[in-house]
Amino acid sequence: MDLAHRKPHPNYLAIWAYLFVLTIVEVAVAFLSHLPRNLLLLALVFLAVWKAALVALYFMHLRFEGNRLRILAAAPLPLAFILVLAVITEFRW
Amino acid sequence: MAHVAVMEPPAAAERGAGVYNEKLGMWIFLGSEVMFFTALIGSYIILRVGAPGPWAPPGVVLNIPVTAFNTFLLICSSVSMVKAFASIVDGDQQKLKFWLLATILCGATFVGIQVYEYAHLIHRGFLPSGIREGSELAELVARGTLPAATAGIYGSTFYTMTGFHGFHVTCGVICMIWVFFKALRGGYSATDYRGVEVIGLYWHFVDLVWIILFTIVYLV
Amino acid sequence: MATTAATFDQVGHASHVDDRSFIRKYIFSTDHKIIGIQFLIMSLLFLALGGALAMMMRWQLGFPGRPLPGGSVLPETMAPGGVLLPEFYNSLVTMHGTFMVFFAIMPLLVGVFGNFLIPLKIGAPDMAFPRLNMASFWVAVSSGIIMLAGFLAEGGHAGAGWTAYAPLSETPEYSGVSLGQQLWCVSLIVLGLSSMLGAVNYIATVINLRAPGMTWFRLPLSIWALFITAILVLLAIPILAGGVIMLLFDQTIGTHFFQPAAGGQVLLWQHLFWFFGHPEVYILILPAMGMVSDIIANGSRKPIFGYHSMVFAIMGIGFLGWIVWGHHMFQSGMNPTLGQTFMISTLLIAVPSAIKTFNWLGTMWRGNLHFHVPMMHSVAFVAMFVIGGLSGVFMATTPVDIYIHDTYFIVAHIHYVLFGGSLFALFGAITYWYPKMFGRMMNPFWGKVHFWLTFVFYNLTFFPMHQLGLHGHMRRLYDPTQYEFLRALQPINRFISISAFLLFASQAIFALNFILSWFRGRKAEANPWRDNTLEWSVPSPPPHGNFAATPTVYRGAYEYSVPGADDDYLPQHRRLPTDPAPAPQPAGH
Amino acid sequence: MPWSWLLPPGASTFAGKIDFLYYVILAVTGIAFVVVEAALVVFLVKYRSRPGRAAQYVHGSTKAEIVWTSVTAVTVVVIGLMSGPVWNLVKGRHSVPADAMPLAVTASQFEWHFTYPGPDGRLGTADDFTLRNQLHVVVNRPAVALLRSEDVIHSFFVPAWRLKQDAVPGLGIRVWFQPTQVGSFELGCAELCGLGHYRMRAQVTVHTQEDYDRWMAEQQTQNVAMR
Ligand code: HEA
Ligand code: HEA
Ligand code: CUA
Ligand SMILES: [Cu+2]
Repeated sequence: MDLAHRKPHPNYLAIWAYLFVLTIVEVAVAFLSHLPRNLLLLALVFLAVWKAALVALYFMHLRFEGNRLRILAAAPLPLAFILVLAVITEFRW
Repeated sequence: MAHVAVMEPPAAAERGAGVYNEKLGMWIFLGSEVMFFTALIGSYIILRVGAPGPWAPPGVVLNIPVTAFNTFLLICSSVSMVKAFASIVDGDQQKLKFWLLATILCGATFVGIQVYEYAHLIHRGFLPSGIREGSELAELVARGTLPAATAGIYGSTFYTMTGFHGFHVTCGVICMIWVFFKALRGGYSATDYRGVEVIGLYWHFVDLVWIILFTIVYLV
Repeated sequence: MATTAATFDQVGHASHVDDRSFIRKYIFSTDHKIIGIQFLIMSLLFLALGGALAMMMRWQLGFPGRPLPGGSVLPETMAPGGVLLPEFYNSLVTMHGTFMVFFAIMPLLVGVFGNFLIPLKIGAPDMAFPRLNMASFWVAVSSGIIMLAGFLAEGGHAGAGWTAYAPLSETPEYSGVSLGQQLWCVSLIVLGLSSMLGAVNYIATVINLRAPGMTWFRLPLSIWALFITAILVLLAIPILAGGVIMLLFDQTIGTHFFQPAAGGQVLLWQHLFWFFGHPEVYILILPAMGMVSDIIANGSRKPIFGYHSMVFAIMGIGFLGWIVWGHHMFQSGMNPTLGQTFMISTLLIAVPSAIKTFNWLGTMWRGNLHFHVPMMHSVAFVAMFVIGGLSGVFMATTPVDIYIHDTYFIVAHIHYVLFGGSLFALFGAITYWYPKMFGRMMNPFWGKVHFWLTFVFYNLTFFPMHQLGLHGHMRRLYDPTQYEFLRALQPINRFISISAFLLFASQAIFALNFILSWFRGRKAEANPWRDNTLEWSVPSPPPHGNFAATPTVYRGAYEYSVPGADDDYLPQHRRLPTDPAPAPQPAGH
Repeated sequence: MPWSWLLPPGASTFAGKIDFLYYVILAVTGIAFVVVEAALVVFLVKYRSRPGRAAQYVHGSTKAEIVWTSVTAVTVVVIGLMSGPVWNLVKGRHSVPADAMPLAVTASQFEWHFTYPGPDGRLGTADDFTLRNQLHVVVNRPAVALLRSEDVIHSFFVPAWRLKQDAVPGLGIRVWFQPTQVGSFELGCAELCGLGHYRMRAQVTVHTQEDYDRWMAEQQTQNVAMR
């Protein structure tokens, strides 16, 4: 974010519309589709992650930040996965 | 005279992640928040996978249309927040105030609707400890629409996760009001918009958590 | 990039005239040095309290059923006629562990030295967020008060061990404790907030406020260790907070997270606790390792051996620490296949630890060893940490752990790493930085007396615990003589208890030395240990704002005995004729 | 004897394996201990500051780093490989012998309840009976216990068998053992379970087969008498 030569702002309203549409798709998939349970789960989680990524990349500007900040932001995620996956093997593996 | 190691030139000050303190601090804090929600959401996933029986189907207890609207509100508040930020980066004080106010209103409405939803759920018999005897939902349990074995942890996880999320939104609204008053006094400018950017990061993070929660708590 | 940072940078000004009132200066101070000293006083008091609780435990273990001398002052609910009750013993164990881990060693390492050393050693005027820093201390104090209040609670204080295994910890019908355990939970949540504030501050400070020329690989190892530790605190503490919140909700608002009858999972608590707990034990050792590295290089008048491998070893321990938590749960009924993977990852931690150990030895090799008091403690740290670390290998091995889990072998391990490791390092570090904190030296003679008495009685106390464990002596046992096979071990227990009393008594020397030196110690010059790092370039104690002008750094922290230099140390900020001129400072500095 | 690094005598089939591993690790860590502490003491004496002494200015040695890193890594990996099979033998979910005598063990504050299969050798039949704080098993015959807890976590610990397993409320955990010595042993609770944790003790009696049959017959007559 150099003050001297500023880039134009991303089109935030477009992102908003995008998120809105994804939410509608999500609710539709959850209640109207007749996907098998596992596929449904996968689809919903995929959509949620997609939305979350949009928020992080555009609203939180991660797309426009340096690599060091991106690493900082992503660092805790592997730990979260390790915890949940390891404990789940107690029940399913 | 001296050894090579001593003669290394002073490396150019490679300080910082290239961001100012407050923003860096907020990102670090968000790392901590990720782990906090990992504890809550992770426990929910674990309890659900290891549950002694089927889970309540979506939509039986929770009101999906109302929460879908709430999700919409929170997404709107994120846009208004980022608009507020864009405005002050361009130095537009008027728009900054407008968008901040819009964000506060969306956020406060979200919390209001959530309180209403809680009251309604409790009235119907859905408690952190499970289903209240003799309530409307207890009949569903008796009829077998609502699995009894998991009703207890359903309530526990639902209220803990959404409750802490709501608490975060509330804190966000309070901080935002503070930022708004500072904006009214012209506290931000195109060269110093730290407060707006930092509260924005927090706000979007809380929105992001809700996006995940909405899917895994209400839709799955 | 740089423009933004410079535009907003407010810190970085040179020190100015100090016109703060007494309260702003010493009570609600935002000066990192004062906050460090406040943490020091608080945590030493908790250390003494934790020690006192241990003495009561040792009395009961050495002389089961006999009235505690002076114990008649305790209320009937704890020790009628001076004889400890079993439920009170459980509270003692729990609170001993809790105080030592959360209120003594962790604040001593992170709160005291994180605060005091980071800005001084990286050449910054203060922390990145001084007011958050102040908040962090006062939040910690409130947490301590809440924890202490538990002793007055009806039903007694928390008594489920410092690990608070559910469902014992959350069911008053099973434990007899309700309010005490709830206060324990609330206190830890509050303390978590304090630690989190501190961690954000330390990380941001190290990233953003390093002086010009202070590149990552010129940082002293203590700063590296504190930095990695802060990351561990940042990411581990919220997991504990989340778990403790669930525990508290189970007790108060009727949730069922850890109650199997209603669909909860008992082992979930253990997973959450240890996912936090294992990084926590590295939080309790890494800063100690870092400071010991600084002191050993200084005492050996030699560059630290293998600086880069030391840094990578710290990172390695920090990372591996996240994937080993299951080694506390081998016998818990956890999936045995998962146990195998946890065994391998746990064993691998021996590798970075070996790197550290051998590099300390390498540093002393062909050195010019000065045995000042901090050096003696640091050498003892190496010697004792190795014992504790090697005993960890027995427990990491799943089949052997079947036998020694939850026995005094574990208790021996705990104390070899935490007392032999962390606390010896802390005795050394306190003595080392005392002049910088208070402007006076601690008395070296009494320091040596304290060291030797502690070293001897410490080993006499804790070494025989290995033997107890190998004979199957369980932990958290109020009265071992209930078991026939343990009755034969009672002489060892008595021996340990007597050594422990002498160990405790020896600490009075340290306490007196600490307090008296504050007023009567020899005045300290700026650099009494002839050290290289930046804190020694300013007066003892440093003024508000630390540095008269932002220092420039020309080299690493360990340039001792450089051939051709006129002294056996070469400070980081000294510019030699061969060093290029400092880069011009950006505007605003 | 109590002061020694030797383990007390073991009395189950896997006690020997566990003890062997323990001695291997004792030897390995013992060597590491001696190497480190001896080097330390030698350095402390040899390189102590004396007039005219100067430290050597070195920053490290890559070769040395490689040596101690790889030696340690190989050692711990070998220890891990040796341990894996033993762990599987004791705790693996599929390693319970098929002919093991079934037992049900229920822990509660602060006692152990052992349910025996009766003469028919099967649990869940009418001739089952339950004893408090007394475990009777047959020497050289595998037995498998289904561990349950009624309230909090307890831990089933028989030092002489080198066996320990938590009993967790909500879980049924199967744990097996095969005693190799007749006699009387102690069983303790190894997990803090409340104010009576220290006295949650049971007596283990290992019989010969004839002895056990006699005992079983006695129990039957007693049980019949009680009914
Ligand atoms: C400062 C704190 C600290 C530190 C640093 C450690 C370090 C280690 N710990 Fe420890 N641990 C605790 C604090 C600590 N621990 C506490 C408090 C508990 C008990 C909690 C409770 O239940 O209350 C515990 C419990 C505990 C257990 C659970 C036991 C049980 O309950 O059954 C295990 C099991 O694997 C374990 C293992 C290890 C290992 C492998 C290391 C390793 O990091 C050690 C590595 C170091 C070395 C190995 C020495 C140096 C290396 C060499 C000299 C090279 C040569 C070595 C070889 C060839 C092997 N620890
Ligand atoms: C850093 C941590 C630490 C320290 C230093 C100690 C120190 C001591 N510990 Fe502790 N201990 C633990 C951490 C620690 N312990 C933990 C985590 C547990 C497990 C708890 C559980 O099972 O839940 C445990 C458990 C434990 C047990 C097992 C109890 C049981 O299972 O039934 C025993 C038994 O002997 C014991 C004894 C001692 C003794 C005799 C000391 C002595 O070394 C004490 C000596 C005294 C001091 C160190 C205080 C000195 C004071 C000062 C120097 C202050 C100076 C003051 C001023 C200047 C104002 N401890
Ligand atoms: Cu049952 Cu301890
Ligand atoms: Cu551990």
